[in-house]
Amino acid sequence: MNGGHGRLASRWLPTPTLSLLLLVVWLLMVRSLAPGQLLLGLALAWLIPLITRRFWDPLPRVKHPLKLLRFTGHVLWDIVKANLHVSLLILSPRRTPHPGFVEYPLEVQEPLTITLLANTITLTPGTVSTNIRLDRSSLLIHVLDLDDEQALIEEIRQRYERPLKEIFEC
Amino acid sequence: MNPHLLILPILLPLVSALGLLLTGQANLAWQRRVSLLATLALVGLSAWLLWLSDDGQIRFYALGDWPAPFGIVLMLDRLAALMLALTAVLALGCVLFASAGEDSQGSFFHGLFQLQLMGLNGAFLTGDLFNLFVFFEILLLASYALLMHGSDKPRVAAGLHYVVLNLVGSALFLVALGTLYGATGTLNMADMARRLVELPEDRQVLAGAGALLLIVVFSLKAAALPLYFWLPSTYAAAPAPVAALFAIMTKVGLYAILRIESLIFGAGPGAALIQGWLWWMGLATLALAVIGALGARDLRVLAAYLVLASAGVLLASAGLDTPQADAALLYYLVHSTLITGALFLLAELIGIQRGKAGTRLVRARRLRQGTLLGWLFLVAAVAAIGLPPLSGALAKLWLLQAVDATARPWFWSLLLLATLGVLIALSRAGSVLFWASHKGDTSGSRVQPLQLAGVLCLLAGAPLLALFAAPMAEFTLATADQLATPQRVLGALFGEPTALALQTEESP
Amino acid sequence: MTLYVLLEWVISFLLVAGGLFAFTGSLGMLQFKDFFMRLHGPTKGTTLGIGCILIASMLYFTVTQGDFHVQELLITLFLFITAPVTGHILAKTGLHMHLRFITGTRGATPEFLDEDVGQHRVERPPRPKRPKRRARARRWL
Amino acid sequence: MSLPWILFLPLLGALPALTRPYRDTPGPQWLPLLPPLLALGLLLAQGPAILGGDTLSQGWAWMPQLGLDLALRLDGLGLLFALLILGIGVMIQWYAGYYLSPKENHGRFTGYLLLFMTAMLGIVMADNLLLLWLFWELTSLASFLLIGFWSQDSDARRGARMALTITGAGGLALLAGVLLIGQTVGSFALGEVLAAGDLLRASPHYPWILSLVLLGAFTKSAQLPFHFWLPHAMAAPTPVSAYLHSATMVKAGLFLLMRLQPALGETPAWALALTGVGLATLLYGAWFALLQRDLKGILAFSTLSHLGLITLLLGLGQPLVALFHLLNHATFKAALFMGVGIVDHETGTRDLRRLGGLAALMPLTATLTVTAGAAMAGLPPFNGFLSKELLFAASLESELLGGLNPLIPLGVVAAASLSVAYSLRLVHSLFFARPGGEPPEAHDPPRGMLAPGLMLAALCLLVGLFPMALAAPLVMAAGQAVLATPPPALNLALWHGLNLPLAMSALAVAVGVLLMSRRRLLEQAFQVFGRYDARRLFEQAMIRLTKISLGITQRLENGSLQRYLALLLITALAMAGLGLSRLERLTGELALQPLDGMLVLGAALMIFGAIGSALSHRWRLVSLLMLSVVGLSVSLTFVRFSAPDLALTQLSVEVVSMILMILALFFLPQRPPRWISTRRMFRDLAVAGSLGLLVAGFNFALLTRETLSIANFFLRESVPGGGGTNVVNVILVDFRGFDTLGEITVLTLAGLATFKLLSRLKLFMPAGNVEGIHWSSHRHPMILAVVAQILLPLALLVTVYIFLRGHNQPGGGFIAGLITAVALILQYMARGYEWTRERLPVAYNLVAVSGLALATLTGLGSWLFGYPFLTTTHGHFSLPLIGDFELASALLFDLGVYLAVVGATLMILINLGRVTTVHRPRVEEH
Amino acid sequence: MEALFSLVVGVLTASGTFLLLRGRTFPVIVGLALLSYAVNLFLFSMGGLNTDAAAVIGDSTAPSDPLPQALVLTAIVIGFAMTAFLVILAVRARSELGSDHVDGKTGEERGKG
Amino acid sequence: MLDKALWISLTLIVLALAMNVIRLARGPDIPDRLLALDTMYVNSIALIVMLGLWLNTKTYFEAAMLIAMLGFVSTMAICRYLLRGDIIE
Ligand code: NA
Ligand code: NA
Repeated sequence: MNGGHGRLASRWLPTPTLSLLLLVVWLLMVRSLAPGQLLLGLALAWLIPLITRRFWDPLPRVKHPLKLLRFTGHVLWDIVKANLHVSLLILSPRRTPHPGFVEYPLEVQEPLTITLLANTITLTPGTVSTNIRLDRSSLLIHVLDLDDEQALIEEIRQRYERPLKEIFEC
Repeated sequence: MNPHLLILPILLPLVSALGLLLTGQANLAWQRRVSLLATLALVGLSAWLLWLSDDGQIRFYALGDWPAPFGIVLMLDRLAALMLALTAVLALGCVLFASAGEDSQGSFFHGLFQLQLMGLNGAFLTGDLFNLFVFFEILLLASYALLMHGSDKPRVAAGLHYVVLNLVGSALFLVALGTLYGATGTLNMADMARRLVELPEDRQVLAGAGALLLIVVFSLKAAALPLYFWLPSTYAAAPAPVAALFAIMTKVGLYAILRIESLIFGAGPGAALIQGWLWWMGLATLALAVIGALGARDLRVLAAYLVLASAGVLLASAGLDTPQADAALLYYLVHSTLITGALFLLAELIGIQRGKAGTRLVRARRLRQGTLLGWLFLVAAVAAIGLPPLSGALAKLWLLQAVDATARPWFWSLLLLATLGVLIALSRAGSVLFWASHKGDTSGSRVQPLQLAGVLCLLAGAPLLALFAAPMAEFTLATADQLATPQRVLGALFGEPTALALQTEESP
Repeated sequence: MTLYVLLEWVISFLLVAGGLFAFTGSLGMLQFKDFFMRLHGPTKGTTLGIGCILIASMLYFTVTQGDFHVQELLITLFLFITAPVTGHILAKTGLHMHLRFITGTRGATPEFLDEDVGQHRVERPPRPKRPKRRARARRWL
Repeated sequence: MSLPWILFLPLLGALPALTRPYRDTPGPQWLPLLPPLLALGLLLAQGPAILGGDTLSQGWAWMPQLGLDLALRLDGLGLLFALLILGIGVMIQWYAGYYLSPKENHGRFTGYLLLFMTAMLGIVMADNLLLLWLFWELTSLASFLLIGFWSQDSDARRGARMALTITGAGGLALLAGVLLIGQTVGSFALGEVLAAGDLLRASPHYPWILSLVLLGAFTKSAQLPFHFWLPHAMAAPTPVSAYLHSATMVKAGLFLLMRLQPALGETPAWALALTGVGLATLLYGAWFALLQRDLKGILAFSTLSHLGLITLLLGLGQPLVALFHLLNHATFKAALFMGVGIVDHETGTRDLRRLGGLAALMPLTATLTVTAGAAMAGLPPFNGFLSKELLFAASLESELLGGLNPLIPLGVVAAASLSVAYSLRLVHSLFFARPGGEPPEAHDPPRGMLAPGLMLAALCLLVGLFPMALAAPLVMAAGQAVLATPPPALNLALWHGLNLPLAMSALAVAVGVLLMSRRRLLEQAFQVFGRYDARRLFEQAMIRLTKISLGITQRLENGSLQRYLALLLITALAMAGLGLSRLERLTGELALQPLDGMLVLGAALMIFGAIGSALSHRWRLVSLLMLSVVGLSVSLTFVRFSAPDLALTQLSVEVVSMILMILALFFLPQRPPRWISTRRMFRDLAVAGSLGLLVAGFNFALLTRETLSIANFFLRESVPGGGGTNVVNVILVDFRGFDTLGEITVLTLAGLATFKLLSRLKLFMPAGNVEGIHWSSHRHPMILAVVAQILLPLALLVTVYIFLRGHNQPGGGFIAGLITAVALILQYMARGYEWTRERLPVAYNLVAVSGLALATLTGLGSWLFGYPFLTTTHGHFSLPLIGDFELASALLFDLGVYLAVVGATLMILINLGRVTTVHRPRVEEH
Repeated sequence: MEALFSLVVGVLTASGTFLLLRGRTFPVIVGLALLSYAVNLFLFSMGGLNTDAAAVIGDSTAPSDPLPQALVLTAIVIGFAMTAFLVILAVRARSELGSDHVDGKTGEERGKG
Repeated sequence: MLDKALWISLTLIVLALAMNVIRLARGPDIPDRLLALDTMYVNSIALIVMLGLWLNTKTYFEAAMLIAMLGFVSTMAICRYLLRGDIIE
């Protein structure tokens, strides 16, 4: 999310994406496009990242915003699917699920990327990420209904980790 | 009169506290200077207010320019002025004493001390029940903090009890307050009184029940019988200047009781119940306090029981509810506050020079300044026992006279027996501390000028109150008269709009 | 007019679906046999359920009050940021605390997974039991 | 006028004494002696007028509200006593100059003595009963100091305390009596009281008044059974004893009896009490005087005896004789003490058995002592003889006891015999007998030390020889004051002719000599009585009193908070229950609202959470989780019942409190505590249940009744007056902004207080969690850190939003402050203290205090415009580009609130969190 | 509804009181928290239990009494300050007295669990 | 129609909350209870939003937002307590 257009820009507008997000959120909250609110929103969108900059680790840059959008869409759809699946599993009393732990070897290494991956895994079909190794080499996943461990790992790799990697160009 | 004068007793300590907390935290000399100056100014201010109040007029200050009963109103009558002045003098003694070194034992002493004063003054000035709650909390939290100043084991142990009990007290306060608001629909005490008489009977009963609960809460602060057990260990554990300031804390409870009794129960049917309660609990407190004093094996504990004994006397007298008794009570209140405060300070000085024995009543090494401390102790003890020619004797004379002995033989017997008990306890303490010493070297640091000044500031009350007994008595009689006629408050607050300091002016 | 009817249908559907998702999420939490399985319901079902209800609310207010109401997105945003993290950390805690999982759980045994989990326990303090004998009679106060 | 001078001049003498407390040469300090001498001169100057029957009086109001005036009078009675007090006082001070060693603090001694003198003078000169009482108590105090003068001596300390306790108690009884007199008469002025004798005697309170006054007088003048303090007061330096026994203290009791005789006397009860007690004391004192081995002991018991005698005379209705004997006793007893003191001083012992044969060694001392001793024995031609003869005569006249009348002369003769015996014994064994051991080496002291004693001894002789010239006028004048009527003529002469009293005297001398020679037998008889020691009994009683007191106190204050809490709650229950029980119907007039599922669920949640957290209290974390359910449900309740601000506040406070409690849990013991007894549980359940019922009752009663509240004003004025549509917020920052100022003061105080508490914390650091599992080695889970980063800017944005809308919509500075605080705490949680500290190097206490300061300054701002503190202003402004907007000064106030909240909250939480980080734990648990 | 509300307040009070009497610092803290919930609800209800009546001018037609709400707000904050102090005091007491019993070691030895 | 949907949804949420309570009471372990509590927080967001729909007001909206934002923090705090004991290191 780091803009990084020269020193000045990075000094005075360290994270344009964040600033944009904040402005949007502000306008969402105040539900108004009045000049006053716009101005205030701009000021906040500029000031808050400046104040909180020191709290941010160096961030990977978003290279492909469009891919990010697509990825988000995918994930949302998966979430709905996952929920239908899990709901059915919960509501049908006959079928007993076969839970299991899967150790997923990580390719991405940036904290933000790993976090996004872990969160995505948690939100999507029958999986909850449970632990990240201290050396970031793998991610332990609890699966509600485990059939094929390798297939699952491959699916996650293709569907989530690769796109994430592309988005941040690791 | 400057209309803002009324709020100054609250703002002055607040602003000085802010100054103290914001600047020069490390510079103790600066802190002391500011704190002393602020307290001196408070003494002057409250003296002025005392003088003002003596014209019998009740003054109000409408905060935020909102009229009563909607906004919060401060109220200055003789009683409030008296309590303010007493607090200021007591505080001056404590600050002087603390500035000799006690204040360096922990952080923020002076700032917290000023906030404590703010809480006390606010509680004395406010005419609004909820605002009273707020100021109670301020003064309580400040007192918790001060109690923990330079904290050690006994302080923490006693502090925990003190804090928990008071927190429960605060919860009960809110229930009582809610009940009173629910029944009367207002928070201003005078307005409450005004509405009460017009309410249907069931609301009156409910309000009365709420007020009874309020009395319990105040009795906790005032240290009435089943609720006082926390006091001795807490006061004995507190740092000397703080313990001395605490001498006024029980009086805040009593003050609140007097206010409620005068304003809310003045008209209602619950008065007899309240007075019965105060009367018997006061007497029982007195009896047990003297028993405690007789059994005390430490001067600080003894002093704490003297605080308790004075609380007992005050509560029982408050139960009498005659102007004479109220006036005598107020005279006694001023006397006992100053003297018990002085005793706590003295105990500290004595303890310092007695080596390991401290203030425990055992044979120990000779005091380094036995003569000086002995004389001071003598004066304090004479006043505390109620021997002539100091204020204690006059206070006792008056209290006894305010009661018809044949109607209430208990009071006379108990008060006289209590005097004897305190006499036995203090003469034993004095003879152990100053006479029964080991031969040999003395140790401990000498009394510092500031400490001496602090003690003298409080102790001077005893001869001065005796010397100027007549004007003082006149003032307290007028105060009691003002308390007995709460209608005047109503008249001044709601009857004549001009009486309201700033109400008539337009809102900005 | 038909738009409104349609929207009403959509809102109603979202509400009911949201309620159902939230319900199944909690039901899963109640039903499943071990902690890690119970975790699945709330992290997904409830989150999505609330999301649906929020969107329903958004639509409803936008329709009835005429102007644009999208604050609910903000809540959804917060939820979608925090819910998985909660799930993750809770699972981590569960692992750390040696919560048992039902027999038949497949895959890598987490005890051997990480330097972080699966350490030996400190000696477990005995749980005090209610004393058998009545304690010595005490005064009432 | 000179009355106040006479009274207060002696006190002035203390000043020069105290400035030069130590001396290098023996002898009196003249400077401190001057003021009392001057007072004596002034007194003598008034003498003729008083002897002529005048009464001088002078007064100032002191505390007129009490009837307490600084009113002085000098009449015959006062003159007699004042002469004794000042005259003997001066001599004793003179004498003491030699008696005390140069190492002793003369200044302090003189100071005490002069204080004592003033107090005594005050008693005899008071023209107001309350004033009299004040001085009365002052003598107790002064005597305490004097008796305890040799404080390193435990006897002196104990004697002093005993004297103070007994006479102090008597003083309190007297006070009660005086107040009763005042209530009966309506005044404390002596003149009015004395004139109201008939009223007093007729009053139903008379028995009380009499008993109380007599109690005061008898304790002071050491009458049986309050006599025991006096012999032990001899632990004091001898000059003190001389003064105490002769002219002051014990005489105060007699003075009081004489003073109040017109008001209270002349009733059978009076006469009987005085006669009975006097006779008993007379005999008792005389008997024990004979058995003493200590020189001063003899004198002390003889004083008892003579005081009994004077009381007896008063009882017999012979005040003139009583006065005369009082005068005589004062002179010879003072002289005797001085003589004995010299012996003690020169030989270093007071034990009779070790002394003897001193007549040759100390001729002048012997002369002095023998003269005074003869007076004490009642031998002619000394003054004691005269008064004893009169006593015999009076005893014969008495008809008080009816058939038992002869008992009085018999008793008197017996006592007289004893007094001859002990006087003889004293003189004989000191000066003429062979000493028990080594013969002591001694010689007469300097002249200066002898002079006062010799003068007094001479006075004994002179009064004996010329009674009518030297004593009669004074006694007559005094008698006039006592009797209130002109006294009968007093005929004083050595030779009365051969009559029964003379025979009785002769008999007494004969028996006395016999007794003295058969003393050994008596002493054996004394052994039979056993070693009865009043002091030991008294001290044991005191110790028992102390122990019992301590026992009671410890039984009550057992240091158990649970008990104190239970008492508080029970008291509240009782009082509020009493109030509520007077309500006729609990249900009020309002119709009840219907229930719905949401309400039932909410109620169920709260009840579940409350009971759950109570039941699981031993598993703290579970209890805390249950508590959170309640907190959440309370917030939902606020939402349900239209209090959005409350809901927001409750939610945010909830989170912060939760974090705080978890922080604290880490420092508390990890294992659940023991079970407690079922019995206790039942008590607690009963208290808790009743209190719950009570509060529920209050709540229901109020909920079903309509409130006529002042709310409409706020709803009406909120927009026009406060400039905001969120009335709750307008109340907080405007209508009742003062409360809010107090509230943030409390919050700031909490921050400062916790900072203080944490400054010296010793830590216990558990090794594992409640389940016994070691802490994870993963300090900062990555995923949490990342999310915390993301949430921070969003939270700050929300903060601004909540803050700005507060005046018009739910929100405000307080909630905004808590959101900021929580967002920052999340950073600390996710990344640790040091990491966050580096990025946020802010002193939170300064933030909190600045917030408070900002709020205060905003309030003060209104002063500039002449409005009261915290008056707000608001207005519409319009700027190009931005358009219309509204600003209220309350916003600034709210900003103060925001800062105070952020600062205080972080100060509390971060400081607690910090302690493990900055100060590594010193104590490891397990 | 009024009865149910009062019942809840009563139960909260009773549970809080019961915890207060438990003699350990942490239950006392929790008990006080429960008690203050009860008290706040009580105080709040003095303005009446109204639905859809937020005291925001323009938002509701018959706004409820805002004063008790303001009072409760202040009470919540003060309660929080007090709780915070008590919590820290409990920590301090534990470190100073060696026990989390409210009476310190002596209380523990007395066997009052 | 909308009313019915709202009613159904509300009932479902109320039931969900009831189930959370059961899990909270039953445990058996602290993470279970914590999960139940966290779910309660989330479900109450729905409750508040639906109350807003029912009353046709957005006055209470911020309460829901606060729960979403802050409920998470207290859950994290407890987890940290269980994992590390010391929540601010
Ligand atoms: Na009501
Ligand atoms: Na820490």
